[in-house]
Amino acid sequence: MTQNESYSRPIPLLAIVLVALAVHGPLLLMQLPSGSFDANFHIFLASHYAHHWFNPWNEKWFAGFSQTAYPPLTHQWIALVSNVAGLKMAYMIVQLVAVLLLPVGVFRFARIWVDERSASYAALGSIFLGALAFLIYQAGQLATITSAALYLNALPYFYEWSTQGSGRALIKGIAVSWAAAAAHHVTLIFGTVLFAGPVLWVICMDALEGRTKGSLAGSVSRAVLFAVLVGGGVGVVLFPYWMTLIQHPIHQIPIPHDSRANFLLNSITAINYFVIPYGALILALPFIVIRGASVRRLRPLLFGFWLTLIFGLGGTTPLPRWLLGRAFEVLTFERFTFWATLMAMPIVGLLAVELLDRFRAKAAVALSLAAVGTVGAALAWLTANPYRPAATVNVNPVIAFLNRDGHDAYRYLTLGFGSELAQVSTYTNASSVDGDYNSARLLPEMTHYGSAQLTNAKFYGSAGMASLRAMLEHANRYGLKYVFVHDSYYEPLLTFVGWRKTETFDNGEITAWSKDDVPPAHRIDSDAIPTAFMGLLWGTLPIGVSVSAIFLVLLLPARQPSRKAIESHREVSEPVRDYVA
Amino acid sequence: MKRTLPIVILIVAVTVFLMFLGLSTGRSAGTVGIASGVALPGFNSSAPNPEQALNNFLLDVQRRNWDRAFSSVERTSDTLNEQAFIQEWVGSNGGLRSFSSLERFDTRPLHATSSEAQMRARLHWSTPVGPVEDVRDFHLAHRGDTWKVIWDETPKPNVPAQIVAVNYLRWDLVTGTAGEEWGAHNVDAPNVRIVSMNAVDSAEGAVVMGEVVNEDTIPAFVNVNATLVDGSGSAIDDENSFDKILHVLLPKQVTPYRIDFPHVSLSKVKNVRMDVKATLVPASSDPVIGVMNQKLETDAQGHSVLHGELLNESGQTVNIPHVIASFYDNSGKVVWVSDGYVEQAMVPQSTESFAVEIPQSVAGKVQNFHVVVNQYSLQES
Amino acid sequence: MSSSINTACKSHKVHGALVAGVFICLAMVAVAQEAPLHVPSNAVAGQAASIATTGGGSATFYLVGPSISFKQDVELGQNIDLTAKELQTSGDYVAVLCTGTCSSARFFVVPGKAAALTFLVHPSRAPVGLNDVINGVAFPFDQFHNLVLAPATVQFELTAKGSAPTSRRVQTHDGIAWFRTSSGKSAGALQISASLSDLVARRVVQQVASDPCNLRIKGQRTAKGILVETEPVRDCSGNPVPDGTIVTFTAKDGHEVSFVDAPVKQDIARATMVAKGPVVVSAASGVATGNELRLGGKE
Amino acid sequence: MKTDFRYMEHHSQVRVIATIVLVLLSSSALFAADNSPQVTLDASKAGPRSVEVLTQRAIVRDYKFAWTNLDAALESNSASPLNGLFAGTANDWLRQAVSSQQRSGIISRYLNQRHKLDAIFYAPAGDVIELHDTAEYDFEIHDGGKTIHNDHAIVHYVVLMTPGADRWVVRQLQAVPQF
Repeated sequence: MTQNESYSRPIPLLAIVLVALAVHGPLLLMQLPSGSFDANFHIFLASHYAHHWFNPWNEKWFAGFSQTAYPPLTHQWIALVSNVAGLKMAYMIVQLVAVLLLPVGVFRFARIWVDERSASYAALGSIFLGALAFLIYQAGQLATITSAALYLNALPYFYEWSTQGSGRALIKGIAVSWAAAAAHHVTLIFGTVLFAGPVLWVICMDALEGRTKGSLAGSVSRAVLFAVLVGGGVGVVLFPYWMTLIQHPIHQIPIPHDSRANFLLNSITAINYFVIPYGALILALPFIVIRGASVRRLRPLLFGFWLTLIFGLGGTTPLPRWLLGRAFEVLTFERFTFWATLMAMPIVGLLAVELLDRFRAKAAVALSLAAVGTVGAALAWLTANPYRPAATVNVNPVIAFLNRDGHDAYRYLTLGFGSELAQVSTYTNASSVDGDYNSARLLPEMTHYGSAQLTNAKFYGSAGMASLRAMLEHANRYGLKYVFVHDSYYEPLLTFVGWRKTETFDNGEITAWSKDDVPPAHRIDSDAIPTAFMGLLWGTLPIGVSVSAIFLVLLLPARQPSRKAIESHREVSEPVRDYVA
Repeated sequence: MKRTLPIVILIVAVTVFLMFLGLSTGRSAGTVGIASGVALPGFNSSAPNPEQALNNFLLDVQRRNWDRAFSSVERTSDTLNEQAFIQEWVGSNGGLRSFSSLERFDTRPLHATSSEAQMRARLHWSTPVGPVEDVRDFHLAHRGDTWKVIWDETPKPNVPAQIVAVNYLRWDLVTGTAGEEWGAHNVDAPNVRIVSMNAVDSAEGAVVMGEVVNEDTIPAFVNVNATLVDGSGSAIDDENSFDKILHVLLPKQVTPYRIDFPHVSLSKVKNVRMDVKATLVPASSDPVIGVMNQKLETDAQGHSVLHGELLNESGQTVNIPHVIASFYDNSGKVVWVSDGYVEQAMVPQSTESFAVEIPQSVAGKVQNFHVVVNQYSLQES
Repeated sequence: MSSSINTACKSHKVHGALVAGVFICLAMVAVAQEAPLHVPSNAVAGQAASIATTGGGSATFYLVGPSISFKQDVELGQNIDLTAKELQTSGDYVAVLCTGTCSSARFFVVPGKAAALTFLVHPSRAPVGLNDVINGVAFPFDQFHNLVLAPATVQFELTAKGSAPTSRRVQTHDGIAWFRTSSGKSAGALQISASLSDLVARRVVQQVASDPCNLRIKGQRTAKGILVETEPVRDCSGNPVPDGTIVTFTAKDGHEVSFVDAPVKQDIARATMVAKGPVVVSAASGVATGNELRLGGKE
Repeated sequence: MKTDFRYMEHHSQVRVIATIVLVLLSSSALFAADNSPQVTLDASKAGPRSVEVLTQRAIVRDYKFAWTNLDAALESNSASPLNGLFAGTANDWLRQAVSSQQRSGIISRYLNQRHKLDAIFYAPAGDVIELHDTAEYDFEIHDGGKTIHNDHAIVHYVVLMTPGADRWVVRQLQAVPQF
């Protein structure tokens, strides 16, 4: 096969998956994400399922909280795999599966808009997205990545069922959508507008152009049926989640997050939440807008991309605050940038094809450098970024202290531990009054103040320190006897309010403080404790739809694609061969 | 193709317009204390008037962009270098200021002419021991098309090297090795006693205050708890002295305590159950901090204030002094306890002034007062 | 011991058991008459014992005690041997023998000979010259931590430097012997011992100076201000107060007041006061207040 | 109307069934309420120190809680109900009792408990109190679901209690033939 032929043929999907494995496999086996913001949080929730599969009430945080406040699928998979590989490696394995699913999803999603060759380049490019590296290795947002990968794989079934009335596509589409929701709720809620909206728009366009089975009304009614079935299913699969949300709506006072800042007024925020996630895509923005505007079929995708991009800019424009209202102060916006880059890939695929057709090897080299440069910059930013998680601290002495001499009869608090709090909580039986998931907090000493974890109190200014003071002041109520400090900033407060330094670990890295007159911790009554029936639902439905989705996709292979995708703008002399994923 | 250009123009125009709107609407709060970047080129505002000049200066201080902040001031003497300038803002010797972050600020003009202006800034600091407010006046001068902050702070005199004899007492606690054997190591807890208790209603809720004395011959670490009980004998609320007490008491030392019960009125309270917990602790009799030249005054805003000076009579640096003052009526009953933190550290033999406020409702009854000084020293902790 | 089973049946009637229940009870009572197991009547903790059984065939034997429970297959008609280790804990044991139906009996294991003395003495630090301030409580235990309840005589001895030792003999009641006494006149260590035959337990009580008495201060102006110090601070019995005792110096200079909480070091407390004009200096420690000192203004 | 009647008939049946269920539930709840230990304390003969009212209330509360959890521990063959309620010798003995029951598969129950406490000795420093407990309960022993022993017993205990972090804990629980 000559050099010209190799550029003009679509890349096999299997090859793309292997490239993803080659790029991210080693980084995950090195457990690079274990230092990320949220990895320990996910491992902590998974460790609870590993020991109490059908009881989502977890006493280790906030003096007791219900894990039904967070969709469980990824954590349940980690819990299952941990029996073989241990919790941390299980996290890496589940993350790797999501990373391998993503290019498949991008390829199949891109096939709705562009030809197979462009779609394959889109899928290959998605492996090197800066936003993906940012979410995996810095943010540790396993659930967002998994849900996006599943959702991208569900939308082509939605398209195929709406346009061709394929029963197989309906069944598989519903199962995969339910699994996506069971992985992450925010992705599904916003995905319905930002992703499914453009697909529905293109379904109507195809129906008007007679490229669908039956009339426009038929296609729209099939689409509505799909939406109803997915919506109803999500209501059942995550029924305990919705009940928790209804019973305990989030009364938390707004907690500042830098993704809501104005990127124009803060250079580091702009780099962290725009330049790094987009990387070389910034150069492709003009092409995306112009080509998206010039090709009628791509306009819905362009509009979806633009709206998601604007949301990803957080507080740079007032549009998100207008549209979301109070939710603007609860959500974080780095995930919108990730979704925007995924939506741009089909058009970027077209760009790659045209560059390769025109400049051959030079284009291949340039595109490769751009891709590697983007993911390389995101990995390099891990060390340069002032927002990066502080250097990981050795928390084993703290875990050992809590697990001996009956210290776990009391509650504890960590200060200056950052995301290591979740690691301490995972490996000790003791309960803490703090926690790393703001939406599950019910203690008034936290919800009445605009600050996140107590362990990071100082980064939330007076509100953070006021929340910490309120908790220390009520230490006796919660049996809060031990405070572990990894930042001397907090020592003056502890000294003045009645704690005493009693032990030093790791030659001063961590100090243990205790208060003498604290009674043993007792269970804090809460009306948020889920019933046994809810626990049963939570332990069966999410993992059930995930397993059934896998079987359905394997057992019901897709028929030959009959639709005529858009050809790249320039005629190609070589005939287009279809490779079925 | 006909619609491409209009769509492209529409998208670009809407995006730019939204970004322009974003610049004019309020900024959402970000995290505090992390060295964050500056506005992108072309988006940092110039200083056409004194208010804007002072805001830009204080924004750089808030973001700890010291080079930009120092380069934007006009110094009155060359003796003031950037290191001294930074030290003025971040404090020295591990004082409270060195732990603090400027969270936000409000500025207002006092008086201005076309060439110079006097501005007053209320600085809101986030500190480990709670929010602290600082009022500071700035003098600005019109230089060409911009305004400059005049920096005329005289740097602190360098304390001459000195040898200070340090022979303080120290108690160390040796825990026995008899393990769990009952009665083997029954070293009793220190013998402390609540010598006075008074409960009053205040604007924020009920307050229980009084004094505790260490009647033993060894140091005691104390915490006072109080439980408000209603007519039916059930507990309404329980709180403790928290940071309104001197925790480590040497023999015969007396400390005031204050326990706040937010949103509780004494009208519902039948009795108060008090409980003082004392523990054996290692302790040191240093630093000895004298409280000099105290007097009751009324400050510029009309508040009653106890003003005085702390004198560090010992050989060790006191990083964060914490003043706790108890006020008595003519019958010797404690009518109020207030406290305050001193922002500057105290090197040996140095003085630092302090002021604590007395609520208006109580100021009239105050006949006498007593002050104790709690402290945090990096050396000890 | 078999009586306890009859009571059990009677109580069932009291609770209105069905007629069928009555028949079962009568059957059990009939079986009990034969009394297949004979429990020991005076088992001692840590000593082996045996239970005699009558009849023939195999059966299952259960023993449930305060800190033990086990079952084993036995042959009726043979003795069931209980080892010393199985009967270490003093208290109430239930032996059960089952051959289809079960019969049971209770027996007690009493504590052995006293082997240890737990001795609680309070307070650790007693001010001198106070009545009934020192007290002690002694508990005799056998080697297996059973409380020895049989009456015994405990001798308490108190020895302080510079005074003759005193002792008293106290009979234990319900396993407890206690005493109470006053503190001496001079500060120092008071050795207290409790002995029961060859067992001895020793404790120490520190007799410490009580509140400072007739505080005297003197002072003069220096370059730094006013240096004021106390004369050696003693209690009313002449004992020097412990180092670290706080003396609060107060200086009134017109409308301004200065305080210093100064610790006593080697019997003397000293402090530096700042005052420009004529000043009145006083001192206080605990409940004692000292003389007042008037010093003229700064030249 | 006929359908209405059938509807009415069906509706009343449902109401009857619901009432019966409620009665059963409430009676079982009542019955359950009986099972927690009844404890009375007479501190009039205590010495040399008299027992303050608050201390008497705390001792009754904590002794009742101790026996409730003692029964729970020996019924579930798990030592965790004992946490924080027993100390010293009593704690060791009960943990040995639970572990030996686990090995032998035996379960013992103390039901319908009534405890009549007499305070005998209260130390001058208030750090130990000796009580005589005349305990009356239905004592059952089960092996593999079969009740091998069930008697209504009256047992005398000598009890030592000492003040813990936030409650009085049982340090010695020793049965004696008589006081």
